[in-house]
Amino acid sequence: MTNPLASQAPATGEPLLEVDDLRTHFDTLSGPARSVDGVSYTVRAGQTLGVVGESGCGKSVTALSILRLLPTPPARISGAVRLRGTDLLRLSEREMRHIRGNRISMIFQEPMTSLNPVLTVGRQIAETVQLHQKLGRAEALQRATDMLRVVQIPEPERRVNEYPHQLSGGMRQRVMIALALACNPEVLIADEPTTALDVTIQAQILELIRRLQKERGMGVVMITHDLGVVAETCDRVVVMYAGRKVEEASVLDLFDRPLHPYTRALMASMPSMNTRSARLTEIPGLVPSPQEPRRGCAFAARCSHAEARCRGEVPQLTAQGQDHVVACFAVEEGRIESAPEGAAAA
Amino acid sequence: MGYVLRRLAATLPVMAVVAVVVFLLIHLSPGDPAALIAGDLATGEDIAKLHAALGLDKPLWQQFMLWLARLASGDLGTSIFTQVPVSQLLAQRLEPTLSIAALTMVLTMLVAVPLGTLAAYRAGTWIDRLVMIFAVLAFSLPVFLVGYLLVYVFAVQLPWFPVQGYSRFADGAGAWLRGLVLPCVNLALVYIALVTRMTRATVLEVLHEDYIRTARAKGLGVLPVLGHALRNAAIPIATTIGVGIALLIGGVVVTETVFAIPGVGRLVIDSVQRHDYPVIQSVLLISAGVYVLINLLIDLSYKLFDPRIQY
Amino acid sequence: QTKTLKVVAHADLKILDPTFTTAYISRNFGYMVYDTLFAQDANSKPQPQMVEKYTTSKDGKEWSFTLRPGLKFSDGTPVTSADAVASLQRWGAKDSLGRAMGAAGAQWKAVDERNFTLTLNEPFGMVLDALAKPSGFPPVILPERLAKLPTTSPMTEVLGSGPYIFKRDEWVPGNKVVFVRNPNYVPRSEAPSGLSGSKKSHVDRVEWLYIPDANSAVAALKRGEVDFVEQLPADYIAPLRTDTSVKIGSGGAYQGFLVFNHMFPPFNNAKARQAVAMATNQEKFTAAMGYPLDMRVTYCATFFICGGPNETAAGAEPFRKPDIAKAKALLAESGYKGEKVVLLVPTDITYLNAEALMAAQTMRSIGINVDMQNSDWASIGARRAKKDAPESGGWNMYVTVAGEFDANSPIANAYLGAACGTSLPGWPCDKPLDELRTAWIKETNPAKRKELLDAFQKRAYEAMPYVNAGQYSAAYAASANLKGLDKLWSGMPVFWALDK
Amino acid sequence: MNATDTAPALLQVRDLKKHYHSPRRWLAPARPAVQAVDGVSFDVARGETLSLVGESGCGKTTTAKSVMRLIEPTSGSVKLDGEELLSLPPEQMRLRRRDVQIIFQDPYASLSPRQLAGEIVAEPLRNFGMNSAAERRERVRWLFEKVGLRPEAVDKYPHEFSGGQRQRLGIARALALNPKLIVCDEPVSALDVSVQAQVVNLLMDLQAEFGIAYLFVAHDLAVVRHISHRVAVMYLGHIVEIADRDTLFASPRHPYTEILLSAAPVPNPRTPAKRMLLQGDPPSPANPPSGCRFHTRCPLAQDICKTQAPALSARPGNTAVEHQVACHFR
Amino acid sequence: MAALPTTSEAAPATADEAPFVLPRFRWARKHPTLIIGGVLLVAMAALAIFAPWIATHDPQDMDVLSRMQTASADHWFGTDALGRDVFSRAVWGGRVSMIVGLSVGVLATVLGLLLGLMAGFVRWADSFIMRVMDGLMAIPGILLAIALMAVTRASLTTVIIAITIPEIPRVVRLVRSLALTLREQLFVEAAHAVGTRLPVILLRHVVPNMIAPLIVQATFVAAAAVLTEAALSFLGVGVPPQTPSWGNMMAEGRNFVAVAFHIILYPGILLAATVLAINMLGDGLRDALDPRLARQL
Ligand SMILES: Nc1ncnc2c1ncn2[C@@H]1O[C@H](COP(=O)(O)OP(=O)(O)OP(=O)(O)O)[C@@H](O)[C@H]1O
Ligand SMILES: Nc1ncnc2c1ncn2[C@@H]1O[C@H](COP(=O)(O)OP(=O)(O)OP(=O)(O)O)[C@@H](O)[C@H]1O
Ligand SMILES: [Mg+2]
Ligand SMILES: [Mg+2]
Repeated sequence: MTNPLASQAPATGEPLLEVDDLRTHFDTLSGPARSVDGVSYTVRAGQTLGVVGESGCGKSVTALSILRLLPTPPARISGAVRLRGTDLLRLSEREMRHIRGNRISMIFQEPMTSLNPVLTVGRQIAETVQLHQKLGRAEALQRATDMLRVVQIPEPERRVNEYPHQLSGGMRQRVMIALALACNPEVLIADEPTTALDVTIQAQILELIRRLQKERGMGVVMITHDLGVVAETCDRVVVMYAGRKVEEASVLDLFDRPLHPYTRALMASMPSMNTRSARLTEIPGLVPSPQEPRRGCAFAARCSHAEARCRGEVPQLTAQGQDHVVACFAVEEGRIESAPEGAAAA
Repeated sequence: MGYVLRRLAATLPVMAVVAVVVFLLIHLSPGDPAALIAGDLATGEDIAKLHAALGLDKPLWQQFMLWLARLASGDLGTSIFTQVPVSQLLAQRLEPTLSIAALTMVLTMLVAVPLGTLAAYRAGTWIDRLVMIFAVLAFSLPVFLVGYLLVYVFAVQLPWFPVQGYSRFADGAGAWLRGLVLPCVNLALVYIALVTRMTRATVLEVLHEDYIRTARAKGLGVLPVLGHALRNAAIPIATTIGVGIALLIGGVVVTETVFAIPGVGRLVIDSVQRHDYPVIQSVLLISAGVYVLINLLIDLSYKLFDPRIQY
Repeated sequence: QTKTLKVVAHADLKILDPTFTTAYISRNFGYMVYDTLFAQDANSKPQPQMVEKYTTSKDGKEWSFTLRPGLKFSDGTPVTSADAVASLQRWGAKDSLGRAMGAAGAQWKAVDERNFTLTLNEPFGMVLDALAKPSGFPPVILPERLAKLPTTSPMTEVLGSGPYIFKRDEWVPGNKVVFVRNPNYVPRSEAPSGLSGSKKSHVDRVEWLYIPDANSAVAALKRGEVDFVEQLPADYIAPLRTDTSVKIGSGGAYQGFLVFNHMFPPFNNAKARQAVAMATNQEKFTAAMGYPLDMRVTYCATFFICGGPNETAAGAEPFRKPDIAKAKALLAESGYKGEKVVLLVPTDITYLNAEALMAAQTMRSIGINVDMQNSDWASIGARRAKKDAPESGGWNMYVTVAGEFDANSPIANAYLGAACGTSLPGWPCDKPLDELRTAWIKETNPAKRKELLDAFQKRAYEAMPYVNAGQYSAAYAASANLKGLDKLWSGMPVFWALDK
Repeated sequence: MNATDTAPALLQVRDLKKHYHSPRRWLAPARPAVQAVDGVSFDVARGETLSLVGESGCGKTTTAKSVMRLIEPTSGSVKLDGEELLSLPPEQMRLRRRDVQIIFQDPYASLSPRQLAGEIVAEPLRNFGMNSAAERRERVRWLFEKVGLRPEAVDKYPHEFSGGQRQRLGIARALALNPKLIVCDEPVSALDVSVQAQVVNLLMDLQAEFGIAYLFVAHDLAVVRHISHRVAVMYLGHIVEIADRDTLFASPRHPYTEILLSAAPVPNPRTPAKRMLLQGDPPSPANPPSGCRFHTRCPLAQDICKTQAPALSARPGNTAVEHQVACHFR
Repeated sequence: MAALPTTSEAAPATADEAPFVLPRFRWARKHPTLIIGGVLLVAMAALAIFAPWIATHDPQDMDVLSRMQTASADHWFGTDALGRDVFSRAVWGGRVSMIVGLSVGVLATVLGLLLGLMAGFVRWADSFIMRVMDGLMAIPGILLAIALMAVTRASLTTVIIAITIPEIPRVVRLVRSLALTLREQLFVEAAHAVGTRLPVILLRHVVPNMIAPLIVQATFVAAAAVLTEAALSFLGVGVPPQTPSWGNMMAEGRNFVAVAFHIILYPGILLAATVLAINMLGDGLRDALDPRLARQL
């Protein structure tokens, strides 16, 4: 199969999901953890938005905050999450339940543990359908079988009555997808759906998601730390660092013209982007913990372009060219030009 | 089916160990078992005779085999003190003990599982704290103190329940039940504490599992989500209930003393004071057997809860 | 509607044979299911019971008795003189009075179905008293078959001609003994009085419950779950007196006994025994047992029950005031050198436990090295019969209490029987004491008897077979609506006289 | 740094097998053994990096640990410097451990949580007779420096380190005894990209400095491509292809290798991946397919594949290193 | 997407900038049960240790003429049925409980550790030890203790042994399961890989990682032991009845519940407080040392 060249898909769909200055802080015994600290993005129908960043930068917390799946307390969520204009953060828990699994669905990273081990996969899918579409038990089970067929599980009639442990990892992830899509959601959030899988299986799953999105016109949020996955599946990319969005652009633009020093470093540190057998580009230092008190740009400590200003002031997102925003003083001040050192060789 | 047989066979070594322990208890204890069994009144001659009659001159293992053989034929021996076959003594005492145990069990499950689940669901809130305080208190209060407090309040001050004794089921279910309320509540407290704590811990742990997040992401409400959680927590909870049987049987001894209930527990205490070893041995054996059997049943029931269990 | 009398018994019934043990619970059991030839009435006068009529020769050596017609055991077989003779022979071998009669050459003989005779070699002043003996080993009439069984172990079968039948199938040792009215019982026509007269039961069923927990027993009584508490624990007497739903009455006089083992040092020496007596403060003993002031005798200077027919203060004077210094001196004289003294401590009967602990404190106060060995009362009952050395399973002292019938005369008071080895546990051995008693039994002149009695007690205080630890009155408690309580007599279980 | 033809390889693995037998339970029917590794052979030359790649569960870890006898292999031969390891008695084997060391995938689980960093690194020294504390301290300091940790860090507990630092600790420990070979079981896959780069660089620097050979287990093809001299591809307990790195990535021969390489996402939105999708899931190693183990999923499969297992054999190549493939057709 | 206003620099992290909370106190605030339990236990232990100085009377002295008195200036907790001072007896009685709790806790843990390690690391010993432990587990602990007391003479030592034996299997099971997990841990494998010998591995890597759960388990064993001792005494098969122990006091007092509840009440409260203290300490330790233990213990 060929790459559908996602970047060519027009980003003209109506805004489905708007995350607006989302902040999720956790009250912990060692002080508040600012896991997500002001993140905004928009997902449009038929569009895939990639969210990349290193472990712990707040990708999952953002996603869970959208669906309000975090326990409050300890989490405190502020900002707005609008689904076709309705602010989800203001809905009652009851109304929210009607959204989850119905209008917004989510696929989790660990297909091994995200399915209830003591229920048949059929029941787990049927349960959603029964709940949201008010179908009877038998019809719901029928729907479950159909969904398994949609996600290309062989012998769906048999598999529908099997328990998760009887399925391989790849099949379980397909079941998760079937579960997520059973009610035809408008938005699908995929939180690292393939990191736990082998490359060959990962390729199958990504292909599947891509196809289903095309067919159903969903908006997809693809959370990943793998720039390769982003390059292959996404239309737009949000780069997160330490709970904040540091850069957002269309996928082509980002790979052609990464602006934020962090984005550049990330790309440069990937082995395959380097010249073979040469030393990899390292990013010195560590990702700051969300509990650490912050002043200025979170990346400043690891950034070769950092100056005094970076350590004292938080850079705001500014537009750099069409549809490309970045939060960096160095970029603002023109200290970084648009052709980075280690950009992908086209 | 093969599995059931296999599991049944696996209880044999356990029961064998129990038998050895029970056997050695008397044969390795300081002093001559014959003298112990003959009692204080016996003369040297009596003891010598008994020595031969009991086969105590034979090697230990032969004695053990003989004893096992008699056990296998259902002969539990004769009570030294009352000269009544032990099986008959036990039969007389079984009803009250079984009634207490069964009712306590039912009470425990009815109270502890919902309570523990509630505490887990509301972890960190005052409900949770209250439940946990109750659990640790119930764990720390001596059964007999609670027993007397219950009697004092609910039988002496408020004449709601009989103070003591046991009314047979055959003499009316109402009186039977009324008489069992206080002993069962008394006995159940510890057990409830145990199961509540375990339920809370397990459910809490399960609630952090990814599949619970999945269930919530599907839009399920509180009760269905807790249902998902409970099904997964069922095995540890069932295990605790099974292990708790030991606590229950031990507690029965105390409770029966407090409430003057003529059950097996009282029989043991009386027998200990009279050095009536055949009775003690039999009760130990039987309670171990009950423990093993119930735990076997619980083990077998795991498959109902968890399809991953392979037989 | 069956009428059931529910009684909280004072102890758990373990031995179903009143001819085997002097345990009161077995004695009471005996009165429920067996009958006697004679019985004491409320004035302690022997009255014929199973006997219809009897005659005695001038010299008192020939007696003949006729059984009432129609007497039957509960299985319907008739009671014959053969049964009576066999029972009396069994009794004569065991009971102190019986043995005294035996010493006087008593010979029992059946004449026909209903008639039997007694011949004696010498006159015996207490034949009727013996046959009406209310306690210790009462001479109950068993079927010949049972009476012929060896006396070394208790009978397990129960078959009597008394007012009740023992329901073995409902017996729960440690909890409940059930009796039902004996349809084959043939009552006398006289009204019940003491243990005599009609014993026809007013209720269909009598249940003895064993509730060792006093609170439970009392609460059960208050709540009407039981009708009668045979021995009200002392500490509940005062609180219950204010309760109108409950009646409290005297359950007979009791004395505490500190029983010595005369076979082993130090108590094989009279001086050591006297030392303990000298240190004994009766008031503390009765107080420790918990009896209220009005139910205990501050100091009782007799072995024969203060207020009883044989009360006398002879020989008691030196022991009236506890004197530790004197007691220590006596102990030293006895040659005591600090050996261990094994005291059997009952743990299950509160008042006996208190008595034992008091005994321990008393002995320690004069420097005796007390080794308390705890067990339940039943085991002590067994252990006290052992003649082994204290360090190998025997004992030096145990404590008990005796009701008035088992203390009120030189013959009833078995612990004063100093017959050397054949008497009750303790096996006191004092020839003069034994001779004085025999003389007293035979003597018929009241004045001489009194003299002999005084001499006997004087000797007893010298030999000190046991120590009188004080006298108190036990109490029963009954629900106020129980009828016939006035018929209760000196702690005897005349349940047939009670009605609901 | 290619292995020369004349010198004997540092590590020679021949026909290594490891079958896991599930413990037989009383009265229970026997279950088939898991043929985790079923006859693999390869060499590692001095100073060389040989990578083992393959899907999850194909037996990479089992192979790696068997080489060190952390797992007792079922059969086969492992020679280090010409000496057979598998038949060594335990104490002899213990002594040989100074020559082969291991770095684990999980930097969190492989360090004892209750030992100080310094103690962890000093432990192998203590085991091999470096009894003087001062000497050890000196050596530990030197090792810390080598792996880029601050010397003060000796007094910290593992949980006080970040993942990358912990992995450095693990490397320092492995390095302590001057081993000739270090087995690396996915040493970077638990790390973030930025940290991964640090560790990969460190490993390569150490190799350059001390001439250590690596048996490098990984599933990230980009890293493998970066670090290896030669690459062995495993499928279901078998090695299906070994070649030098460039050959393998440029012209894979085995269909599985080909698919595997094509499946990796390329971080370049402008190069459309020529994706070959592998259908189905790997079969269970407890019940492997007959013949060629890949035949159930192979696009080229013919009848012969079902019955005959192709041997791993050399193919003519353009490099000095042999290119071995186990396929009937390629 | 326009730049978004951000306020993060305007909201300094207050908790982080107040570093003057001593870590110790923060730890205490985090584990209140641990602190309450510990303090309570120390208080009870002090009472027992200093009994000779704290007790106002000789605990054995019977002043029968002033029996069953309620609390007064002379008798703080009143007197019992034999006129003994309840306060003094209660204070002395704490010793028995403390000794039993401590001895059983230590004995059962040490024996259980040895057996458990053997089961976990010595292949042939495993099934033998575990079958024996299963057998012991099958007999309800208190019954086994009662039976053991039946064949021996009552003394503090026999009570300790009788309570220890049924507790051992629980510890063995825990240790074995920990051993089996630890055996598979990478750091143990790593130690093996760097040539560490097995005994050294056990000592340096395995046992230290068992300490936390073992201590927690030991506290629970100790709490159970204190309760069991009291129950045995209460049933009349514990330490000799004359020994002032809480169980004995309650056994003696049970006959007077309705007329003199104080005899049973004070020792009952002290007993409950002690067990509560140990349990809270155990819970607190568990949460502080390793919250994941909650399931296992
Ligand atoms: N319940 C919580 N309490 C406190 N901190 C939390 C909680 N959940 C998450 N965090 C913290 O929030 C930060 C962001 O976590 P998040 O899971 O969103 O990271 P991520 O970007 O998804 O990383 P990964 O790639 O590892 O999944 C982390 O530092 C994490 O420790
Ligand atoms: N102790 C064991 N007992 C039984 N089977 C095992 C054991 N260890 C591994 N296996 C099985 O052996 C096969 C190979 O496992 P191994 O760990 O070597 O795979 P791997 O290639 O390292 O996989 P991964 O990439 O997931 O680490 C797997 O199927 C695994 O399930
Ligand atoms: Mg995440
Ligand atoms: Mg692996």
